[in-house]
Amino acid sequence: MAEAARVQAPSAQSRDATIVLQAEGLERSFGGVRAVDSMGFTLREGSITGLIGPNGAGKSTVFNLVTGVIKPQAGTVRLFGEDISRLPTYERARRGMIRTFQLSREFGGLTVLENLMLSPQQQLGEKLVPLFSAQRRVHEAEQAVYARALEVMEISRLGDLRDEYASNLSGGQKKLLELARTLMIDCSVILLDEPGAGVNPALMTTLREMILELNKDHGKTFLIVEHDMDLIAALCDPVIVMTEGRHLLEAGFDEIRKDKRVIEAYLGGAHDG
Amino acid sequence: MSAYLISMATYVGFFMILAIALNLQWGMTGMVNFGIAGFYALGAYSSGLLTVKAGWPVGFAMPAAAVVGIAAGALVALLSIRLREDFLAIVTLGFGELIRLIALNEDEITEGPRGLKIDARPFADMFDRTTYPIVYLAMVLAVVALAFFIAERIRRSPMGRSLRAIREDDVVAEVLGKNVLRHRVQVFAIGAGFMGAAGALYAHYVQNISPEVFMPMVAIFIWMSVIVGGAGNNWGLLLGAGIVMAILEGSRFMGDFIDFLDAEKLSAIRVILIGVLLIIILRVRPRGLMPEPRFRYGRSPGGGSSTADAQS
Amino acid sequence: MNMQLFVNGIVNAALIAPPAIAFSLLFGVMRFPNFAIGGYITAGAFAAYAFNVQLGLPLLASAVAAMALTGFIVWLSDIIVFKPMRGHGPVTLLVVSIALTLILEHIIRIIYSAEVRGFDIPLQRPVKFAGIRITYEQMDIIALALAVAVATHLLLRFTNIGKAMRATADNPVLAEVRGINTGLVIGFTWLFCGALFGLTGVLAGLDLVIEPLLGWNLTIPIFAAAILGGIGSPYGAMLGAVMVGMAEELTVLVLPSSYKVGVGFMIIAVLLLARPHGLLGQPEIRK
Amino acid sequence: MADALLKVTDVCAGYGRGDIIHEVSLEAHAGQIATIIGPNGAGKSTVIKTIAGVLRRRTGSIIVDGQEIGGLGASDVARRGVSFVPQEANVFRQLTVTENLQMGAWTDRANYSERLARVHGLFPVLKERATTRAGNLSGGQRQMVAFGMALMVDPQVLLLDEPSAGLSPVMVEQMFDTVREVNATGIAVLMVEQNAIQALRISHHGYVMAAGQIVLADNAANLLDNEEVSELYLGTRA
Amino acid sequence: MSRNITRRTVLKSGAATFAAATMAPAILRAADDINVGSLTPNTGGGGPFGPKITASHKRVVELVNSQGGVLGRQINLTQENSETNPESAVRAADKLINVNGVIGILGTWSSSVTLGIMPKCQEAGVIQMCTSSSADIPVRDEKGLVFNFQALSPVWGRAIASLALRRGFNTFNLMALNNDFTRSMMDGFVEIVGADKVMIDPFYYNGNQSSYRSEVSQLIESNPDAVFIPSYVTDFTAVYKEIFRQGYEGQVITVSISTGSKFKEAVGEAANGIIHGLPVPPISSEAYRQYVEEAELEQMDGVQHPFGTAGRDQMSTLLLAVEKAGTTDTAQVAKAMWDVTTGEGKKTVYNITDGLAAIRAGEEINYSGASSSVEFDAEGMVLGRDFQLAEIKGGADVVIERLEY
Repeated sequence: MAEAARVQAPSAQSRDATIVLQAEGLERSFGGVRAVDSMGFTLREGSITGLIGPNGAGKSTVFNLVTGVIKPQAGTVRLFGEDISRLPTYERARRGMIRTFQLSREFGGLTVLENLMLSPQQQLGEKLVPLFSAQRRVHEAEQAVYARALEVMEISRLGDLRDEYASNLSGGQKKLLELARTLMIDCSVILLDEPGAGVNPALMTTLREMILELNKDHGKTFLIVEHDMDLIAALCDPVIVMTEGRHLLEAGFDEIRKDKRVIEAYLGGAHDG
Repeated sequence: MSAYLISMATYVGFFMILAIALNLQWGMTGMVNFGIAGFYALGAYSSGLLTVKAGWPVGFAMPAAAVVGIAAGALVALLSIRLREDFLAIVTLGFGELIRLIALNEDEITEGPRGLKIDARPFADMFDRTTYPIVYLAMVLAVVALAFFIAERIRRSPMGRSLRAIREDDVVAEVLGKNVLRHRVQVFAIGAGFMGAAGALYAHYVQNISPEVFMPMVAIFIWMSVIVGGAGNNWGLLLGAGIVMAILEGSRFMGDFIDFLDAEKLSAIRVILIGVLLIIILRVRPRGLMPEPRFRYGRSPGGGSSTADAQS
Repeated sequence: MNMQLFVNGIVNAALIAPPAIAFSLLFGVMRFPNFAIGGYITAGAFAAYAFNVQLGLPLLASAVAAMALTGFIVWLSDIIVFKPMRGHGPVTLLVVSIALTLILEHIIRIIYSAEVRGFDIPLQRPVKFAGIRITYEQMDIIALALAVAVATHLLLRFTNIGKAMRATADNPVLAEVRGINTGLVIGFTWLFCGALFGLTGVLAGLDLVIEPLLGWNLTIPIFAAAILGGIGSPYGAMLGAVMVGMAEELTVLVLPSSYKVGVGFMIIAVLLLARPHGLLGQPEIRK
Repeated sequence: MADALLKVTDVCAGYGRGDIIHEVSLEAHAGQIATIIGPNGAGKSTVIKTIAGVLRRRTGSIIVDGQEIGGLGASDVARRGVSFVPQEANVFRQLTVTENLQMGAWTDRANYSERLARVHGLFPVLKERATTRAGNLSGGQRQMVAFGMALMVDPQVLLLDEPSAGLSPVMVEQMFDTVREVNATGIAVLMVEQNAIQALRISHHGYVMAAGQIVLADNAANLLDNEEVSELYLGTRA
Repeated sequence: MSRNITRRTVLKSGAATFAAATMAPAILRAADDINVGSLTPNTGGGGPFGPKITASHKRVVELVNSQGGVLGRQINLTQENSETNPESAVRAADKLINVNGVIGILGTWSSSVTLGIMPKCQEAGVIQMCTSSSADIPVRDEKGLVFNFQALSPVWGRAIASLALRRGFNTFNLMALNNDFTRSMMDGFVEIVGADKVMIDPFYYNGNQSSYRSEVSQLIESNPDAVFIPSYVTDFTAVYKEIFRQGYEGQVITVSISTGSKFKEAVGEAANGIIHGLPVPPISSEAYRQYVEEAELEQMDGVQHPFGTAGRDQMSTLLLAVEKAGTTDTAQVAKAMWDVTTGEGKKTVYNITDGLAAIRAGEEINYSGASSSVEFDAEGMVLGRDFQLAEIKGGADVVIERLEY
C-alpha cells in the first residue's frame, strides 16, 4: 500500500518546479532555549513535503514562525518569491498559505456549517460598509459560500453534523473539520501539523485520500508534520528531518529511513528494514 | 405616574443602548469592556461642552458625541487589543476612571465637580412641557432601534460569524486570514460610538452632568443587563436592561411598604437584593434568560435563504 | 522628600502585597479575578474592630481572631456562591464576585452604618533618621508583609499542602487523578487566602479608616499588583505590589495628586502593552 | 484463569444529557495488558476516564480487587490502587520533575525513595532534569514524567490513555517497552491506543469499540489476525 | 423560542414590573395628603450624615401629623437615598416628583446632587432644600425655589481663615478633598490669609484612595505653621492619621464636619490639638436645646449635629410656609418661606408646634432654628450663621472663638 501511494505522489523528479515557499535562517528561542536555530527549507510547487523529527525538534515552532503566529528573531520567509516576513498572519493567509494545528482548534461555539462558511477569505459580508450598502451582493456571496460548504461537507462526510457545535465533535471529526476548512479556502500552500495524531487508521485513509485529491486535482502544495511514518511514506516526497531546531537532511523517504542519524535519533528499530 | 413611567422608560433606553454596545464588544466579539462609564461620560461631556461652550446646535453636537466615542473606542482598541480578557478589563476600567478624573480635574473646561449645566435640548421649542418627555423617549427609542438594527445586521452577517470565531480563538481566525485587528477595532469603535450617543442623550435629558455620574457602577449595571439577558443575544439584553432597571427602581418602592426600616438600612437592603438576584439568575440560567441562539442556515426547503436564521 | 516618598511606597507595597499574593493564589486555583476581595477585607477589618473595641480583646488577639473569622467567611462564600458555579466563564464569575462584594459591604453597613471607626490603640509618632520618617507600626507592617511572603513561599515550596495547591492550580483534573482531594485543597486555599484578606483588613484598618468602603478602595491597587506580577504567580504579586506602591507615591512628583488613581492605571496599561502577560507571567503557546 | 483484577460490568457514562458509552463490560488481569481500539468518537477515552473516576459512571459496576469503585471520585479511585495516565495535560507544567513525581506518590508516601529510584531507573533522563519545570520539557520527556508519576505508587491497575500519541517512532517503541516492563511486575494494564497494531502486539487481550459499545473482545493475537478488524480499525495495511 | 414571543416577553415583563411596582403605593396613598420628599445621602460620601437628616425630617413630620397636620391635611413623607451620587439621585427625584407628587425635595447634601436634580425640580416646580455649599446653587435657581441651609463654602473658608489669623499663624499649606464644596472653601481661605503666606500651591486629593501618604508628605514638606484641610470625615480620618504618623507638629485646621465624635473615637488621643471650624447651630439657642432633646442626643459642648439640625429646620420651615401660604402651590409656598423665617419684629418660634400655633393665631413669626437662626437672603441662601472655631482638647471640642452674626 505504501508503495502504491508513493507512485501516485508527485515524485522527486519535479525538482525544477517553482519554489512556492522558502524559509531561510529562521531563529527563535524561548527563555534561553533555542527552539529553532538557523532553520531553512523550500517547498516546490505541487509537492507534498514531510517534516519529521523527534519531539521537541522545533517542528511546530517552524509552523508558527512561517505563518507569523510567532515572530522569528531572525530569518526570512518568502511566499512565491515575495518576502512575507513582516506581514501579519492574516495577510500571509490571504496570500494563499493556510495551516492546521496539532491539537485541533475548531471554533467550538460555532456549528460545523459555520466553521466551514467562515473559512473563505475576504468575504464581502465581513466588511462593514457593504453590509449596509450592498446587502444584495452580500446575500449572493453568502449563497455561494453556503453552496460550497454543502459540497465540502459532502466530501468530508460531515453532513450529518452540520448544525452541531464543533465543540461536541470527537477528536477525529475535529481533525476532519480542520482539513475541511482548508477546502473552503482558495489557497495554494497548506501546512498540516500532525494531521494523523489521534486519528484512527480507518479515518486516516479518508484523510490521506483528501490530501492526495487536493494535491493532484487542485494542485495544492503541502507541508506535513507527522509522526506516523506510514502516512509520511505514502504521501511525502521529499522529507525534511529536523533535530534540535536545525535542518538535518532532506531526501526521499527511502533514503531517510536508511540514514543512520535518523534511525538513531528518530525512527528507532521498527523501520530499519 | 405616567410621567414617571415615561422617564423610567427613557432611562431603560439609555441602558439598552449601552447594553447593545457591550454585547457587540463582549457578547459577540469577546472584548471585555469595563470602561463603559468612560465612553458614556465622553459622549455626555462632548455633546454638553459643544453646546454650552462652543455654541454648537444640539443637532450637531449629539452626533459629534457619537463620533468622539468612535474615535476613542478605536484608540483604546488599537492600544490594548492584544491583551487577555481580564487584563483588558482593567485597562478599560482605567480608561473609564481616567476620563472621569479629567472631567473632575480640568475644571476650566468641564466645570469640574460642580457639574456642567446644559440648557440645550433637541426639538425642545417645538413641544410643550408635558409632551416633550414623550418626544424625548421616542428619540431615545429611535436610537435604540438604530443601534439594535446595526448590531443585529452585523450579528447575522458573515462579519458576525467572523466576530464569534475571533471570540472563540483569535489565533486560528487570524491563521484563516481574518483581519482580527480590523474586526476588533471596528467593533469596539462602533460599540463606543453607541455609548457616546447614549451619553449625549443622557446629558441633554438630565441637563446637568458631573463626574460623579460616571462611576464604574454604571458599567456594572450594564454588565448585569447583558449577562442576565444572555450574552450574544440582542433581544435578551433588551430584556436584561429592563430587568436591571426594574430591580433598581422597583426596589425603591419597598420603602413605601416597609416602615420599620430606616432609610440607611433600606438602601443597603436594596443593594443586597440586587446582588442576590443577580447571583440567583446566573445560578439558575447561567447563560442568561435568553442564551445566544444556535445559527442554522437555509434549512427551510426551497427557501434557499442563506441568511442566518437565528431561532432556536 | 524623595526618600520619604520611597519609604511611603514601601509601606504601601507592604499593605497590598499580602492580599495581592492571596488574590493571585486564588486566581491560580479558581481561574477568575475575584473582585469580592474588597468585601473580604472590609469584613476582616470590622471583625477585628468587633473583637478589639466591642469585646475589648488586645489588638494582636483580635487580629488573629479576625483572620480566622474572615477565613471562614471567605470559605463560606465559596461554598454558597462560587462552588455551585464552577465551570462558568471567568467574566461571569467576575460579575458574580462584584455582586458578592456589594452584598458583603452592605451587610456591614446594616450592622455598623457608614461611620468611621478605628482600633483601640494610640496613633504613633514616627522615628526619624536620615530625613526619613517611619513609625514602628509601619515597620511592623513591612515586617509582616515580608513574613507573609516568606511563609507563603515556604508553604508552596516545601509543604505537602502547598505543593498540592500548586498542583491543583496547575491541573486540577490531573491532581484529582493522582489522588489529591482537590476539594480539600481548594477549601484550604480559600481559608488561607481568607486569613490573608483578614490580616489585610486589620492592617488597612490601622493604616486608613475602618468603614464599609475600606476594602473596595484597596481592590484596584491589589488587582493591579497581581496583574503586573503576572496573575496567578504569587511571587510576581509581591513584585507587582512594590511597583504599584511606588507608582502611586511617585506620581505626585510629576502630576497633580488628584490624578494619582488614574496614573496608577496608566502605568498598568503601559506595562501591559509592553508585556501583555505581566512582569513574570509566561505567554502560553498552544500547539 | 484467576479472577480479574479490574472488572467492569455494564457501565454507562457520558457528559451532559446523553450517554457516550453504553453497557460496556471488560476485564483486566494481573500481569496482563488489555488494549481498547476503535474508531474516533467510539468512546474509548470515555471508558478509561470513567474507570479512573474522572467521569462518574451512571449505571453498572466497576470492581477493583473485589471492591466496588464505581461512583467514587478520581482521587478516591487513585487511593484504591488505580493509576491513570491521561492523554493530554498529563503533567503539572509549573512543577519541577521531582515535584511531579512527589505528586505521583501523594496517596502512598511509603518507600518513596525506592520508588523514585525505580522510576529514575526506567527513565534516567528524569534524574538529569530533576529540577526542570515539566512545562519546559519536550513532549517525549513529558510523557515519561506522566508515566513515572503513575508508577510512584505501586498501582494494581494502570490505565493509559493513548500513551504513544504525539511521540516519534523511536519514542513509541520505548514507551511500549516500558509498558511491557511495568506489566511484567504483575500490574494489570488497560490502555487505549490509536496505534493499534503495535499496541496489540504487546497486549494479551484486545477490545474493539464502536459507537460507545464493545463490539468485539478477544485475545490480542486473534484480533491482529481478524480480517474484519484489520480492515476496519487497523488500516488496510496488511 | 420564536422572535415574537421574545419581543412580547420583553415588553410584558418590563411594563408589568414597572406598573406593579409603581401603581401600588399610588393607590395606598390618600389623595388629600401633602407629599414631601426627603432625598438624603444614606450611602456614599455623605453616608455618615444622611441618616441624621432623614431622621430629623421624619421626627418633624410625625410630630406634625400627630397634632393634626398642616392645613388640616396629613403630611406624607417619602424618603429616598441619593447615594451621594447624582446619577441615581436624578432617578430618585424623578420618582419623588412623578410618583409621589411631592411639593418639595429636602435634604440633598452634596452639591453635585443638589445641582443634578435641579433641572428636574425646576421644570416640575418643586421646592428644593439643601445643605450644599456650591456657589452655583443660587445662580442656577431660576425660579426662586431653592433654599440652602448651609453657608456657601467661600464664607466658611473666609471665616476659618480670619479666625486662624488671629491665632497668629504665619505660614500655611492647603490640601483639600476634590469637590466643589472644598474647592471654593480653599479660595475663601487664601483670599483672607493672603497668597504670600501659602507656601505651596493648594492642591487636591481624591477620596477613596488606598493611601494618602504622598499627599501628606507633600503637604508638610515645607513645614508650615498650619495646614488647612477642607474634607469629609472619612478621608480626613485617614489623612489625619497619616499627618500624625509623619510627625507633623504644626497646627492642623479643618472643618468640623470631619471631626465628629466618631473621628475622635477612631484616632483617639491623637485628635487633641486639631482646630476646626464651621457654621454652627446657635448652641446656646432654645431650638438647639430642643433638637438635642428630640433626637435623644447627649448635650455636648461642641457642634456635633450640623446636618441633623438642618434637617429639622428644613422640614419645619417648609411646613410653616405651607401653613402660612394656605396652599401647597409651590411658588406661593416658596414666597412664604421668607415670611416665616426672615424679618424683624416678628414673634420668634423655636419649633414647629409653636410656629403653627402662632400662624393659626394670626401672628407673624420668625422661625429660629437649631442649625442657625434661619434668615434667608433674596436668593434663598441662609444668612448669618454663627461661625465657630474649636480645638479638640482632652477628646472634646473646646470653643476657642465664635463669630456671631
